This record gives sequence, C-alpha cells and structure tokens, in this order.
Amino acid sequence: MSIKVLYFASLRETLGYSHETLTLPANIATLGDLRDHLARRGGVWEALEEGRNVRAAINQNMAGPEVAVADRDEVAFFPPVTGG
Amino acid sequence: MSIKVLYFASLRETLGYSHETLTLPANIATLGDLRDHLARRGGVWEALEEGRNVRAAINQNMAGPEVAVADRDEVAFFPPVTGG
Amino acid sequence: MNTISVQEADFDVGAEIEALSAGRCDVGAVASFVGLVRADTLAGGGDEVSAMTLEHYPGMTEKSLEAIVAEADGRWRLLGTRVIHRFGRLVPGERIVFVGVASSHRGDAFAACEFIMDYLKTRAPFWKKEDTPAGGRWVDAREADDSAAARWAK
Amino acid sequence: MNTISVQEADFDVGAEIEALSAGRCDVGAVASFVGLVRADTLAGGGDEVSAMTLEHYPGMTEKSLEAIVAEADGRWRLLGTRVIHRFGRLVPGERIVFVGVASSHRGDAFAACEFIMDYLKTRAPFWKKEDTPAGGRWVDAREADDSAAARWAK
Repeated sequence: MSIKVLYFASLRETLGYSHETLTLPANIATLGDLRDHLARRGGVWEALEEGRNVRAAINQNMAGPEVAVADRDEVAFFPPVTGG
Repeated sequence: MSIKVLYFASLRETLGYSHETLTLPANIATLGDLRDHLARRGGVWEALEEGRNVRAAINQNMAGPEVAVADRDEVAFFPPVTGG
Repeated sequence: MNTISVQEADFDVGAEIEALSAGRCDVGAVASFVGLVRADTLAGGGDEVSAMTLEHYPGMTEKSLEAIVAEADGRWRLLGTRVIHRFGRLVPGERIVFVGVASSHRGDAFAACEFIMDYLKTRAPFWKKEDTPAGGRWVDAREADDSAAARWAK
Repeated sequence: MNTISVQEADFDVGAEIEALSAGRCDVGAVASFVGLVRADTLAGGGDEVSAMTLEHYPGMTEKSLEAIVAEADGRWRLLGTRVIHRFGRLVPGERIVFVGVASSHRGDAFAACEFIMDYLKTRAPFWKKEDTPAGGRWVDAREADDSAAARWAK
C-alpha cells in the first residue's frame, strides 16, 4: 500500500523532510509498525524510536500506535503541540 | 448621636425615602438596634423588620446587625444586590 | 495597574483589552468578560424586558469594586485589571459590565476574571429594575450567584 | 454560530466580541481570551525572545479546533463561539490566539472559554519556535497544559 507521511516542527528539522510518499511492505499493519519501520532507517530517523516523545495522526486525527494504517492514508508525525 | 441613613432600590421605593438624617436615642448602639428602631415606625417601615431580606452598610462597608453605630456614621439599607 | 470605572456611558471593549497589554511584553494572557442586558427574564417566557435601570450606591460601589480587585490581586499573579460597570437606563443588547485581567499565564487570568465577576455580583451595590409589559419590576438576587461566589471561599 | 479561523493576519478583538452578541437579545455573557507573545521565556531570565514562529498542520488544525468547539457546545449551553489562531512570525506583544464564547449566563461562557483554550493547547497541531540570542529554539510542551486539559475529563 501507498501512504503519504508528513513531519512537523522540530521533527521535520531533525529529519530534513517535510513529507514523503511511501510504498509499505506487507508486514506493516499499524501506526506503531510504520514508526518502527521508519526508525530502522537509522541515523536521524532514530528520532522516531519507541520511547521518543513523538505524536502521530492518521488522516488528521490524533492516533495511537495500535491504529491500523490503510492504503492512501495521510500519516503525520510531530512533537507534542505547543500552540495557544 | 446623629447619623445619616440611606435607602436604595426597592426599599427606597417602599419607604418613599432615599435618605434621612436621624438623631438617635441613647439606647441604640448597634446596626440591629437601629433597624428595629426604624421598623417600629410601623406601616411601610415594617419592611425593615427582622427576617426581611435587607442588607446594610456602615460607612460604605457591608455590616451585620452586631456592628456598632457611631455619631456621624453613614448607614445604608438595601435589598440583596443584583448588579453585573 | 488596576482601574475601576462606574459610569453611565458605554465603553470600547477592544480598546480596554488592548490597553491591558499595550507597550509591554510580559503579558501572555488577557481574559475578559462582557455582561449584556437580555430581553428574556430569569422567570422564563419570551422577550419581555424592554429596558432595565441600574441603580447604585455612589462611593460604596467604587470602594467595593476596589476591594474585590485587591483581593484578586492577592490571590493570583496579575499584571493589570480593568473593571467598568454602567448604571442608568439600558436596553436589551447593551453592555452592562466589563472585567478584563492581564497575566503572564492564562490560568491566573481566567480565575481572577471569573472571581471578580462572581464577587461583583454579590458584593457590589447595584440593583436592577426591569421594564416589562406589566410595569417595573426589581430583579431578585439569584441563589446561583451566591453559590458562585461561595466557591471561592478558602 | 461557531467560526474558526487559522490565519497569518492579526484580528480585531473588539469587533470579534461585538459580533458574538450583535443583533440578538438573548446573550447575557461573552467570555473571551487573548493570548499574546511574551518576551520572557518559560525557563526564566530577562527579555530573551525577539520573535516566535508558529508552524501548524493545515487541515488538521481546523479539524481539531472544530472538534474542540463541538465538544464545548455539547457540554455547555452556548450561543456562539469564535476561535482565531495565527501562524507565521510574531514578535513579543503580538496577539496569537482569540477565543470568545457567548451564552445567556456567565458560568457557561467562562467554563467553555477556558475549556477551549485548555484543549487547544494540548490538541491543536501548532508548534512554536522562539528566536533568541542563542538561536532558534523549539518550545517544549508544558506539563501544566496537560494537567489543565485533564481537569475537564469526565
């Protein structure tokens, strides 16, 4: 399946990407799987490792690691929000 | 002793007075005494009887019936406030 | 700076809020409240109130508002407070009261603003008389206002 | 009516508050909040922040603010809500956010206004980066904001 991934704020700066389009291997079912997959790229991508303070959204709704990822989803990773 | 007494809102309308200057008999020591004294005028003044929902101030500070009244004080009686 | 006004004239809400942070860079939060005349009465029913007349106790009004603001200043970290309360004849939709509070953080600003309104409702000597089709009618004090003010007791 | 704006431009606080009660006679209370850029940092110290850049997630921002306002509408009796949040580069003293809530009574207006701010702080995808003499620095999320939002859990 193919998904769009967005990165925001300090995470965007750390990774050097604001967005990418990914074709995912079949073994990736959930947001948690996707995050591990990206973290295994190593280097700056370790910022996405489990335990790092990263939040995520699927199709613009906050989502936890257990939520399923589907074809054509828009996934976003970002630090805790600091608006207001 | 001589004091000024003010009446406000519905109490002012009931009594037909907005203010008066009173020379008090010697047996009046407290705000409660003064209120009883006025209520004993009878007729519309019964609106000041004990148990009626009347508030009072001495020299522009909210005061209870136990507070002493002194010469030249400004005393006010009024219903519960409804501003804001 | 704390400023209190008791006046017949209307006021400019935007200018009052602006003034609470103008020229300074330590204000992060301005909470404010505007109270307006409603046409519907507490007793229910449709649009019954054609106007309202606010009476107050000149001198004591200012004194009681100053005491309320001073108490708020003692309870929270505030950078400025503005209270305006009108008196006289007002029609539905008109502004009655404004409370604005500036602080570094929103928690203090919100709490102090609501505190001032709750105390003002039970301690400032104002009285409202409504004009209705049945004639003039003094507004009764609300128990809800007493319990709102009682929340802040410590 | 509930209206949400996410914009670079500044806004007119007085006009926004006025609009919440304009032409109606059932609004008795308008509670509002303005958040501004402070020059001092949370870490303490003097005037360190020369500017701040707010980044957001277009699309999700509006969606999350709409959900927050809808939740407030379900919890309290509201007659109108207005939320404006700016993004881009802002200097100390500039407005960042406005929340205004109209209701018949002040209790609902205050509670909903504070609720919307608390939820906005923890759920709306905005991020702040401060310009300081030592360079750019992303603002960390505050635990105080999480606990403020947690108060409303029921």
